Amino acid sequence: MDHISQVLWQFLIKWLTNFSLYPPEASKIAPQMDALYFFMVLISLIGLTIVILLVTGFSILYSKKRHPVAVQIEGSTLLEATWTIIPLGLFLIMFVWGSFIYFRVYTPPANAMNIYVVGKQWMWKAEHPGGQHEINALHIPTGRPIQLTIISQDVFHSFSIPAFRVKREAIPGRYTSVWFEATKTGTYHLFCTQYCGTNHSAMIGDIVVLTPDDYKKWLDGSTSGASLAQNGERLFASLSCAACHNGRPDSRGPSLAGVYGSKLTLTSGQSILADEAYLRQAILNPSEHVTQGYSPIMPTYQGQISEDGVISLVEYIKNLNSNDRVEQTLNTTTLLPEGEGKAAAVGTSAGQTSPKQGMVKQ
Amino acid sequence: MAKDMQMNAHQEHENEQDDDRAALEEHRHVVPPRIYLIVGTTLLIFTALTVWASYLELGVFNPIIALFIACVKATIVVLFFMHVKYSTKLTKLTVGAGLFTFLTLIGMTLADYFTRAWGRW
Amino acid sequence: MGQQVDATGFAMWLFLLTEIMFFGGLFTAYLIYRNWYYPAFVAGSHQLDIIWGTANTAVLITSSFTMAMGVWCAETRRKGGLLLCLCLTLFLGLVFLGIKSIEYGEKIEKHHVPGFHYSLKSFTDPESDPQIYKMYHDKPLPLDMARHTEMYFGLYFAMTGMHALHMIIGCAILVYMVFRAQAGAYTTGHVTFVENFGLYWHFVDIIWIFLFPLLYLISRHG
Amino acid sequence: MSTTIVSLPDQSTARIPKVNFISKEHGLLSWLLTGDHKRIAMLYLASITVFFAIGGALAGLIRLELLTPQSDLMATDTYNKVFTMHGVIMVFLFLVPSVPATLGNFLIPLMIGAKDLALPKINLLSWYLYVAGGIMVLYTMAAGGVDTGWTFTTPLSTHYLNTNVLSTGIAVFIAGFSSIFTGLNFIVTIHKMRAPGMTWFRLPLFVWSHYAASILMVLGTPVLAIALVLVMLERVMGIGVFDAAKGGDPILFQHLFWFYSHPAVYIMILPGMGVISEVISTFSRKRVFGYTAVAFSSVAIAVFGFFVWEHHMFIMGVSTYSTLVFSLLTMLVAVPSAIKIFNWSFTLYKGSITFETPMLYAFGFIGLFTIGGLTGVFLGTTGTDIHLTETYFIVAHFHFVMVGGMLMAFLSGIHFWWPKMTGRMYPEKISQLAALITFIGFNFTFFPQFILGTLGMPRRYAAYPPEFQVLNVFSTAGATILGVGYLLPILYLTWSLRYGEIAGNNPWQATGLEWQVQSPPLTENFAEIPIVDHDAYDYDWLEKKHEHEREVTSV
Repeated sequence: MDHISQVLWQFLIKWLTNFSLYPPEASKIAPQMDALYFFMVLISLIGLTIVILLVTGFSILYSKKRHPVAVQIEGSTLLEATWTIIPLGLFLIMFVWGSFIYFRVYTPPANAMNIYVVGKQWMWKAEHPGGQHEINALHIPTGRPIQLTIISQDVFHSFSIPAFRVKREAIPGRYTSVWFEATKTGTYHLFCTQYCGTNHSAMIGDIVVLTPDDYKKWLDGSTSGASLAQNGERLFASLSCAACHNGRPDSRGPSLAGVYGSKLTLTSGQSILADEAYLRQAILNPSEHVTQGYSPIMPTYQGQISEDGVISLVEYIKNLNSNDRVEQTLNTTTLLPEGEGKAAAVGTSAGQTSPKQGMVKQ
Repeated sequence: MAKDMQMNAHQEHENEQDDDRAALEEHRHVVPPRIYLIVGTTLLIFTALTVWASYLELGVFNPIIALFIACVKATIVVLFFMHVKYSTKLTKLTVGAGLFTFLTLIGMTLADYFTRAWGRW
Repeated sequence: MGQQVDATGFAMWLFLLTEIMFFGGLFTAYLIYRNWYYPAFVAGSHQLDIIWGTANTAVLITSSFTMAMGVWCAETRRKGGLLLCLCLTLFLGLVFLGIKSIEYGEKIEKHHVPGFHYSLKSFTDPESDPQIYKMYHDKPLPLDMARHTEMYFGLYFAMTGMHALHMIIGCAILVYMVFRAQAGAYTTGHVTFVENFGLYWHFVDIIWIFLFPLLYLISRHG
Repeated sequence: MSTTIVSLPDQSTARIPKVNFISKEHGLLSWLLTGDHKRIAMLYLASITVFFAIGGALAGLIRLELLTPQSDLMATDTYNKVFTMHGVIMVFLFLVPSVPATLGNFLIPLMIGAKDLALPKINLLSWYLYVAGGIMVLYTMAAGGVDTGWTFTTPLSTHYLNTNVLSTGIAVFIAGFSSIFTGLNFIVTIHKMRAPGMTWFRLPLFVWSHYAASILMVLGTPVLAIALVLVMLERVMGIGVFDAAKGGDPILFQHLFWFYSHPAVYIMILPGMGVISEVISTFSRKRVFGYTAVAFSSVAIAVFGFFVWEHHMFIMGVSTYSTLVFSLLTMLVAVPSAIKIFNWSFTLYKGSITFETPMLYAFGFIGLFTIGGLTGVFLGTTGTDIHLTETYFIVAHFHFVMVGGMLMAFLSGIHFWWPKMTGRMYPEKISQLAALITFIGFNFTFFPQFILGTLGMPRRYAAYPPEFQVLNVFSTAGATILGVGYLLPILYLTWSLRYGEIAGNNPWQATGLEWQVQSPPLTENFAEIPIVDHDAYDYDWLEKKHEHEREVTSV
């Protein structure tokens, strides 16, 4: 008896100290989403109360004891129209309100800081533009929109931060993105919410929200040398990309300076925005993404660059504003002995190791 | 509707007597072989036509023509070989429902694929 | 109303609806990937033999015709005619399957079966395949696009394989029907079974009517 | 005035009719080769009870594991297998066939005045297919299980697992065809076999809702079949359709899978709604309020049900613009359910209500389904879906609809038609207690999960952060109560087979044609095909019929 009561006591303490109805609101979007959420809870409660009142009320008023003979009623068009139109109206309000929030969550602002996230069985790897890498953790500053560009190396995962009310699936072979602006410092849960195999429930981590100053300190403290763009530059050179993409008038490939964010016309006549997803596709499946005026001669790098390598290249191309340094690397690679630059581009085995070496060096 | 009911009642009795049932089946519309022959020949001609059309350089119209001819052929088969032209409204409705759901599956799935790039140019 | 469609006929139509939806999934996949990887689909399609394909279409349409005639024979109680029609239908069905297996054999020889030592040679280097090069003068596909021909053949085998499976089931039922018809089962006024089988057979024909242009006739002009 | 409408024959003289569908033939073979829809329904009832017990036991294991934050009762991969098998068994072997294959099979011919379903052999075939599918599932379990989740998400299921995905796929494929044949049979029967005078708008609403569900079975299930075939081909050959590495799109699988699996939830719930319509009308002695609206809302759910599947994929990287369309359509499909709820509530208005067990379950259904339905709107709204999807919120939502809704309806129906099926009454008091226990246990189990989900606890987690433990303990405690609630009916219903009171033809004084024949019915249902001259739920007609019978006997 004594034992049981102790257990119960602990249980109660736990209950009282930990109880909450919703997670902390730590991002700009969270209060907006909660507003909609509580609006819907309110409507649901009203609806539920009406149904319960109707059912219990009628049950009491018209129980057989009180009301021995039923009165047959066919129905009432007016009443039925009421409970068709009112719910429909409310649902439509929720639809419009919800769609606004949905579009906001999945449309990152232009000035957002981009962090790359790679999901794989069973860990999250975050890559900051400065080259800082984190496993199962993400450090971010408050007061600044942050865009996550997410991809999976194997199966579907889902990057979920309940405290920010955001979530996005990590899809194999494609970038997806989500953005948020943290408002409160602290450590929050990071979950993988899409079932991804044996250790799905271990694919969790911490979102650490720091003040901008602390964030800067953290960045400095965990820098590992080369930034993503620098890494990308190295990869760009070792894969001999500059042999064609050098901005010279006679070059075989289009100049990549300033290409990010511009609108391209492809040979198929389709016009497309050169965003991260496009750049990734153009590296891995170049023949489907040939800019008008060029011929489909670029080899595919599928299976030769790791996702991290692609991310570095994308980040490099994003930040490429002029071709001056490309020219430089071009000159240096031509100075290099023949084999080294090519090796990465041709043989699969050689190609797979080379970008990784590039990563290790940083 | 009432007629339908009577028929059903009628049919129940049929179960008991085989010959009656056979007699009932006699009432069905028998499509004369002449029509089958015309339909079969038309289908073969259309096959030749679609092969010939595929060798022409028509750009975007190549698949459109190929699919159009296929639809015409399929419609002919459904109407005549499968007797839908001579069938009840119920059968026609069934065919229509199948087609509708089929198009829903394809159309609404493709709606996702074709609008993925929207808002990104 | 005029006609009385009996319960089994209606049931057969409902079953055909499920078949439409079954193939619907495959058609959806086909349309998406054809749209994405058009050059690969063109190159893959050029690998199919149009003579065999056209011949098979003709064979299947003729078998549909003989089947329709079979239904007519049953309706008009012509036992000999019914037997002849069923045997012809069965024969044409087997011819179709025979031709299909020849085509499959070619694909196996050329290593165009996805997942089993799939070879890209015909697409990255079309001149290595002189027979087909002669006809279409295909430009070599870049490696990344050439890889997607595997998707084309994946769909080719899934779609024609499902269709062939339906043909095999149909042929098996035809064999059964030939024996029953010989015993005079369908020519005493009980034509429902023949009619319903006819519906099935024509449906399989319709599927092929769509598969043929979708798989064989993508941009045949050189 | 009494508080019950139960009218049983004098127990000292009453006998179960000597000739009925159970006593007609004896021996196992007479059951295994039967074409009688009622016997097939009984076969189905026995087999789905077995699978429900297995699925329930697995659910118990899941709740036990989640009692503590660590994965201590079982390893994570075992846990994954357990919840996968729970899902596969409960969805494909219990929920989909539950009401249609047992009650629907038993009652549709009786309700429309037919001697059997249109295609009795196909009906038997569909039971054998069900059993074959079930055996494949059991084989899968014996061979070591499968851990894809019941959703078979690619590329996890195609490339990253080496458990028994193939045998599970085949099992679901086969069980799917069982469901197709059941649906097909119902549609043909309802169109072709109605008794003279039984027009569409005289059909009981139970028949309408089964008709709507059957349309979904026939048109939706084959798409699941082809999706599974492609998964199997992907595993065996690597055709690349769902493989991103080969240029395929894994989201395409989601499209094909949910094209079936969303309508599938309507396949599960619509027949349950049919049961509720019958029960509420009978125990309030009133015609269902707005018969046409309820009938058409079933059809509307079936039709709209095909246009909303993408709401399972809002965060999966589908086009933001298509989510708008699918979210809007989801709002539209919520309306017919709301109509039904209000129509049922108003059926009580000015009725003469009694509270037998089926009615208690029906009240439970209305309350829980309302919660389940309203929380569905949270998930159909794109904005809130981002936060709530893939968490315990969604688990709670579909258990409210499937267990709180469907299982309540199933139990309500089983109790309601038990006297008709077996000729004997179930014990009333203990069954009322069981209904109460089930309702309380259910809320204890699943309501905390809404809060867990809002807090962000992801679904399918073997281990979870410790702050979620309290609510999980509540949930597990509730599951224990729920388990008792489900065990009781199995026990007392079995008991009543032998010791229950003789029910007579029409213990509830209900109006359906099935209640006008003996219990258990004859093999051919009706000695003589009835000619229907009244609407469904016409209690005046029943009153007059009784008066007429009294006059005849007194003369």
